[in-house]
Amino acid sequence: MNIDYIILIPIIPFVVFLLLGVFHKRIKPAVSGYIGVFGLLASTILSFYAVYQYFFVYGKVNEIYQTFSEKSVWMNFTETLHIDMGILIDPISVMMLVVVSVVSLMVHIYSRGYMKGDEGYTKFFAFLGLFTFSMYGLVLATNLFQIYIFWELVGVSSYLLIGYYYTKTSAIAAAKKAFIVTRFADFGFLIGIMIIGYYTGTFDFETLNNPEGSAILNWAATSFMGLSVITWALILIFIGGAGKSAMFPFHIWLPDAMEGPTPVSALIHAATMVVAGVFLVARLFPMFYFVEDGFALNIVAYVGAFSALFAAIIAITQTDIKRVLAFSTMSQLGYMILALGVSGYEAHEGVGYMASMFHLFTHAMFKALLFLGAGSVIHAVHSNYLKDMGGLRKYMPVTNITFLIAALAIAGVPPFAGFWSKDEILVAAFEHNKLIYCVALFVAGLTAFYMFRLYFGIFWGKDTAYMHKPKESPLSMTFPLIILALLSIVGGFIPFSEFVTADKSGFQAHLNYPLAAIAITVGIIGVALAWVFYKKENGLSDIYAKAFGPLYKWAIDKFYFDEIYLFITKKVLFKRVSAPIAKFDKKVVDGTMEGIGNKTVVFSNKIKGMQSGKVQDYGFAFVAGVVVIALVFIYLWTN
Amino acid sequence: MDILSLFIIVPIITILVLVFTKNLKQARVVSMVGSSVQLLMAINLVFAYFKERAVNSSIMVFTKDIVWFEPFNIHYTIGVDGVSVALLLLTAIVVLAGVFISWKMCDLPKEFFISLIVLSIGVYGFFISLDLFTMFVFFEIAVIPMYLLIGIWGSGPKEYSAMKLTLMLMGASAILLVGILGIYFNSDADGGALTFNILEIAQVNIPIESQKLFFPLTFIGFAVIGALFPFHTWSPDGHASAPTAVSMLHAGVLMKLGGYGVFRVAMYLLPLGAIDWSWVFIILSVIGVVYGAFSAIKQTDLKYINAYSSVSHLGLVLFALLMLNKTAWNGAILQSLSHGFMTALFFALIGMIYGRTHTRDIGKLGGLLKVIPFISVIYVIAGLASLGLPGFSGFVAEMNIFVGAFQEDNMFMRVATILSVSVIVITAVYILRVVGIMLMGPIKKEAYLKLEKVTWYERFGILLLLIPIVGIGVAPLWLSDMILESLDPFIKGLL
Amino acid sequence: MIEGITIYEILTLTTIIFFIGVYGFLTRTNLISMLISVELILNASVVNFVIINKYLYPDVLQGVFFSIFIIAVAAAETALAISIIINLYRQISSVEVKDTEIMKY
Amino acid sequence: MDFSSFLLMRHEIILLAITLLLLVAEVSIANNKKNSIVHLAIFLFGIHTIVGFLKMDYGDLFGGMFHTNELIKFFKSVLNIGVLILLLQSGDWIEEKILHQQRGTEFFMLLFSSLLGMYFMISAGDFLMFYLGLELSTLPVAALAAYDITKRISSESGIKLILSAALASGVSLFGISILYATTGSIYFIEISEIITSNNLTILGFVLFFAGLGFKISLVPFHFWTADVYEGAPISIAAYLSVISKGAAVFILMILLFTVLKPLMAIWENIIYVIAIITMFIGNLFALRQQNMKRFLAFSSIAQAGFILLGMITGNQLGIATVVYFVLIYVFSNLAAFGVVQAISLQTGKENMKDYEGLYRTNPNLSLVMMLALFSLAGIPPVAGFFGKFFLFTAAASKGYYLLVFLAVVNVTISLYYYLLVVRAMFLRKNENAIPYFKSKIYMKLGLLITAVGILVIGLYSPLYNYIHELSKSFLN
Repeated sequence: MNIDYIILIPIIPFVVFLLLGVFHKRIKPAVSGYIGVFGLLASTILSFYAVYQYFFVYGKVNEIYQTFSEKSVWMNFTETLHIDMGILIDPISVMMLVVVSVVSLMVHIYSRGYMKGDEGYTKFFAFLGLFTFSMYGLVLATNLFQIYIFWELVGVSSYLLIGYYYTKTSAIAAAKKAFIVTRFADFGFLIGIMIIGYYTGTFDFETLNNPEGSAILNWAATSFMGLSVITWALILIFIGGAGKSAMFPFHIWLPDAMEGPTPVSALIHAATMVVAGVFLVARLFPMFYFVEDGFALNIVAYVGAFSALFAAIIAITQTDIKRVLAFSTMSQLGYMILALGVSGYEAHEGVGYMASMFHLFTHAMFKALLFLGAGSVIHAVHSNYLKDMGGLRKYMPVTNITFLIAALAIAGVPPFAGFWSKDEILVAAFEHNKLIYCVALFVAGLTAFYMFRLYFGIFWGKDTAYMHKPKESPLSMTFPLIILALLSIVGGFIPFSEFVTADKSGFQAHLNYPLAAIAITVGIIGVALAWVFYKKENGLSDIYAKAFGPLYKWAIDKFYFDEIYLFITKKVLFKRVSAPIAKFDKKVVDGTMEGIGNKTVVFSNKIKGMQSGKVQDYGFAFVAGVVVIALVFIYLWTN
Repeated sequence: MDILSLFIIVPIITILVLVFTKNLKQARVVSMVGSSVQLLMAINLVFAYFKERAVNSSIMVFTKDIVWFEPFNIHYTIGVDGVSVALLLLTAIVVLAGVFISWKMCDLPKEFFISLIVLSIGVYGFFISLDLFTMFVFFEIAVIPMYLLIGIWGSGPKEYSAMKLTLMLMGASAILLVGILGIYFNSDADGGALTFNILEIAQVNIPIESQKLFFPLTFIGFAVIGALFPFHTWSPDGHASAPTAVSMLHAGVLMKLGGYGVFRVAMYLLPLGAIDWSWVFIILSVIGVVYGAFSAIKQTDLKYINAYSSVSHLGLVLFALLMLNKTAWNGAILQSLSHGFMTALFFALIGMIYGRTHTRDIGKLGGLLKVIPFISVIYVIAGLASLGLPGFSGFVAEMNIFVGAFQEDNMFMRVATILSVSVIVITAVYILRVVGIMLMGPIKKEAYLKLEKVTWYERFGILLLLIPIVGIGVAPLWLSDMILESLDPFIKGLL
Repeated sequence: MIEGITIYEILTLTTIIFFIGVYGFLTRTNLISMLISVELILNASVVNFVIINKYLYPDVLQGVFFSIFIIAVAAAETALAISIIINLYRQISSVEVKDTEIMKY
Repeated sequence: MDFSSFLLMRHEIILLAITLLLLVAEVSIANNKKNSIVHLAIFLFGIHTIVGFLKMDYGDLFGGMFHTNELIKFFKSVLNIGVLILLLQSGDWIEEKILHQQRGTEFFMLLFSSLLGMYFMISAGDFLMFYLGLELSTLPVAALAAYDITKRISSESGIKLILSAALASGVSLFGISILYATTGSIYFIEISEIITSNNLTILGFVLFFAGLGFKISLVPFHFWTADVYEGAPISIAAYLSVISKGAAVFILMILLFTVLKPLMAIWENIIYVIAIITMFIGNLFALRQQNMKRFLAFSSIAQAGFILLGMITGNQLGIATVVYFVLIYVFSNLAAFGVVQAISLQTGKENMKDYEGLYRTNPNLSLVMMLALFSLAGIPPVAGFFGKFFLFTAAASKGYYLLVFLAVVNVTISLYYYLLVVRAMFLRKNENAIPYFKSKIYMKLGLLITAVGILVIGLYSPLYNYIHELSKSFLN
């Protein structure tokens, strides 16, 4: 299969970035918007062409989806270790191409309306271009180091975009936080990469992932503290993934990241960048699965499950709609992660893997839709807070409908996309681990509940008095909503298991009716509860809030994780570590050097009395010197 | 005149011309022309090197050997390999940028440029000489002008800083002298004649005990100028007081002499001593890496921040050099280069900001991104480069260092490596702190609203430094391979 | 050759003279008397030369000649010293050594 | 022996002739045009210097009392150059300050006779000649130290010098007498054959060594130095610090390396110790000096300490490096003193404070001063660096690494106070700095020669190679 043209997919947005970035003074905003959109349109078309080529024309050879790659050396470490740059085409990367292209394109279009009149308009599109480029590079990466490189690049573009309103202190803080927390996770990632590189002698995915390959077969060669070093490496790498995907305990950056413009939240912090962690685990799935009988994989599963639950609980209590969505994102990511965690490898065993990717796909659509919808709401009412909203369905019908669709999708109500993927995940969890299944089920219910709390809170409920009447957003914003809404409806009917599976040989996935039924009922219950609580203005919510008391309070304050982090950084690292070090440097280290100099001068002042100016003292010194030397060398130093 | 000696001749001619210049205009033009010629020569040298290397596989190419002090067998021996070529290029670029940055040097311009170019002579000579004596001579020539440059044109407690810097560096070079003499008098261990020639000494098996004795002297002698903890304290004060161009040259080029010297002399000529002592200095350098980064977090003066980050970055260089494997050494050289460009760029930008706002206290600055966008954006880029973002030279260098260091398979090295890897986080912290406080956020003073926009010569100087950073970062292969293949003969001495 | 007196006694004597001279040089407060003490030192060595020549190496007269030269030089030295002292006296009307201490440290 | 063999004493004879000629001129020239004496003296001495270089044959005179060879001739030429520069630098001073006292000629005559004494001293073949040379070189300098009869400090320095010198020569005479007692000869050749290391010899050697240590001003025989330098006229201070020290170093080295070679086991330890304390004491005292002359005095003490590093080797390398260093030291120190001379001649200021901001008013003087100081501090590319480096190499060749280490520590300390002067001249701004002035031609010439010398001697290696060859031929 000729995959050269795929190179263009990432290149185009990069060119756009350079174009807009370098000439951002000279280009008129309107023009730059078009440049961005059409650049991405091109990439999107190419991606779809790639999908067609891969899945339906060349991809499948005797029932197995092949892996195509083209790479060239970028830098040599040793004779064996080197960083390659190239593109790797296999089911998940193609799938990701689609996700990134579609969402990014939508967001581009949307932003033309949303960012209108902003002075940094061109800059914004430049950054979007940079991000899209990096994301493409990430999903197409052929080896660990390439993925790490683009990993960092998406990180920095997210930093730039969160800090887009750079005069707002909160935005700066949020950007910094996001970057540093993920950077801290990447610290683990990098060490993991180095361990892999040292013990397997390669960074290349194809070599690493080959089940018969040396990397997987001799995982037990070296062990450290009772675990195979490879396992350690995988855990460390997963830490990196957890950082990007805002898994517990690295989740704290994601809510704050909502300081960025809403389209950014939709693109980066809902649909694409945050799933990088999931993608990373999926990318290394064979290693995770085979090495030490999936020890690392279990950790992945539990982290995912816990994060899903944790985030869902917090999401219930938040009042900033973007934060609610942020936590729901985190929760859904947890879902995907746990799905990977409970997955097997061969054929139907690998349903979890398939489901995870499937959910990634659908979630990208409806979560982007949710964010864009929220964006359009915020655009209308100029506030992020539920208390300023209500009854908007009259004013902005399109947003209302699309938002509802998205909500239903995420709540797992058939036939919307979310239902299918979520159902597969539950199946996988059920077959693998009952505990996780229960958690997942509970989370599904919670999801439905908070999502509809949000929906009712925004579009129904009491009619808030708006100073100026909110109106429906322009077409440039509603159009993407509609497109995404359609995708959220039909997305579920894609026979995903045919295309994306762990062992790359498709299988027939059947709906597991009892489980599906349970899932649906749970979903419905959630929706219903939300209906009871929030459709009409009534005190119920407050009563129950009181009933939960402290738990509720903690949930609102996100279980005080920000505070813990703040304590560790500000109080411990800054006050107790770096401040003392700075002082130590001035006082002790520098002080010693100073001291040597000063002592010399002081000493020279002490001995100045020797030069008394009395010629007789000189004479005495002279004679004494002679005598002493004579005595010493005659009696003591005789050799 | 051979291609290398020109690197000494041309500056001397420049100086001779400078002596007859009348005012700032002539002086800066002359020195600009002179250093541009240098840059062209350096670029030409790179290509010439590749051409020569294709046909000539000896360790050093373009070698030239003139007897100087026959009784001591002191020669003027010059020659280059990939490493020195790269560093020469770095020097040429930074010097030219420095000239551009000090375009408006009003006080005693002639003298300023002369001292600047004398300094560069020292550096060029150091990088091309293969004779310990010549090397040492150039080393001191490079160091001593700093005293005048900081003392006359500096700011703040300049006399104090200048004196401190000069004394510590000269003290170090004095220790180094003992080490060199030690090497010299052991260079006949195999019955040959005494010699200062590095390549010849490398063939000699110097007895282990004298290696053990002289390695620390040589290493410390060089490493002090490479800001080895705890001998780094000259650097923050020195940088803070020095005028912009001098900080650039000093941090960008002069501090590289340390790493280069360690690599070319200490490690190459005294391998057994190196192996014997490495653990001590590894500990010191790792401390330097982490410690420098941490103390950078708490600084409020831009130049201090940068100085401490230099301590941290160059700590990595020494750390890598002690790792005794090719990858790490490659990383060390690359780190020297990239830090050279980055920190020079930083100081240039700091100088511009200071020249406009008259303060270097980040607490007083804010929102510059709005008023002087070009400078601020470049500052952000430099910052990202310095925290090792892919696509910039810093990443390439650090990855080489880390991966190389990770090849050393024992617990001590592993721990040291992981500690030094942790710097990628700490660096991010202090860089983003500065960016957040100084460039972003609301504008602190009314006065900042009407700051002078960036001028053409500033723009030029900046781009001069930015291009290589990005160039190395995006396409490292040619450079890293050029260095790698030059490292083979050196690594062989250790194994 | 003096009957009954060995070289040791004489050398002891000269050594004593030498150290008397040194003592005088270090303790006298008057420049002139310091000068005299110096003369003692010189004379000690003069006697030394002569005696050594006479007792140990009587065949060649190196020592004797040497001593003659020493005497001459000593005279010149004294003359010069005296003149300087006089010059000093002109200015500070004192030949006390304690008045020659304005340059110190 | 025929008269032609007297040509072995060419230097001495010519110099004596010049001295007498000046005496004649003194009486014959009328008072109002005495300044021609200055020109005459400088001119004649210039001739003498040039002639000194001409080729001559070598050998012994007076049964070995007087001995000369190429190295000695070379060293005499070094002294000549030094004195010539000194004359150039002090010519203006004589013309302006001294002539009207009708005492111009004495200066030259005393100076020349002292130099004559040094000639005899360094080419002495026995202790008698050596002693005569020593005294002849010392006494006139004492007179010159007290030369400025109007100044009290001048007389004070004179008396201090003469008394200390007398004591020193007395002590060393006593030492010589002991050596004579043990060896039975005063001829170097014979002594070197007979002498053996026993307590009496050691005692004699130490006493004798003290006498020369006094002239080289080694600790603890150095105390006179600073006071005398400060009080004496600058030219004389320069003369003491350069010429007489140089000559003493040379003869001491000759004696140690040839005559007293059998005692090497002893004297290398003595020198080891004394070198260390000399360097440290010299530097530590120089640190806080404000008066430039005292400052240079202590710096020259420290330099003497460095010289000992070359002397400790006791081999040909030592000779070569020491002679080379002395040559460089002559130029460097004379340059420094020259600048001090020029300034104090114009303004009468001699303190470091007065030098502040000098560069902005008198750039050339400051540059020469900086060169000189860098050369003294041993900073490349000026000559001093090479001198020091080779001295250290010599010491290291004998494995005295610890000594070298202490020496380099001292180099760093010395750098500090040399930089203090540079700081005053270059870094400091001072509105009432010494105003710009033009020196007379002699002074300019004198400074120019030194500056060129400082720049060239180091880089121009054939010079060192030549000295190296001489030292080789000297030892065998």
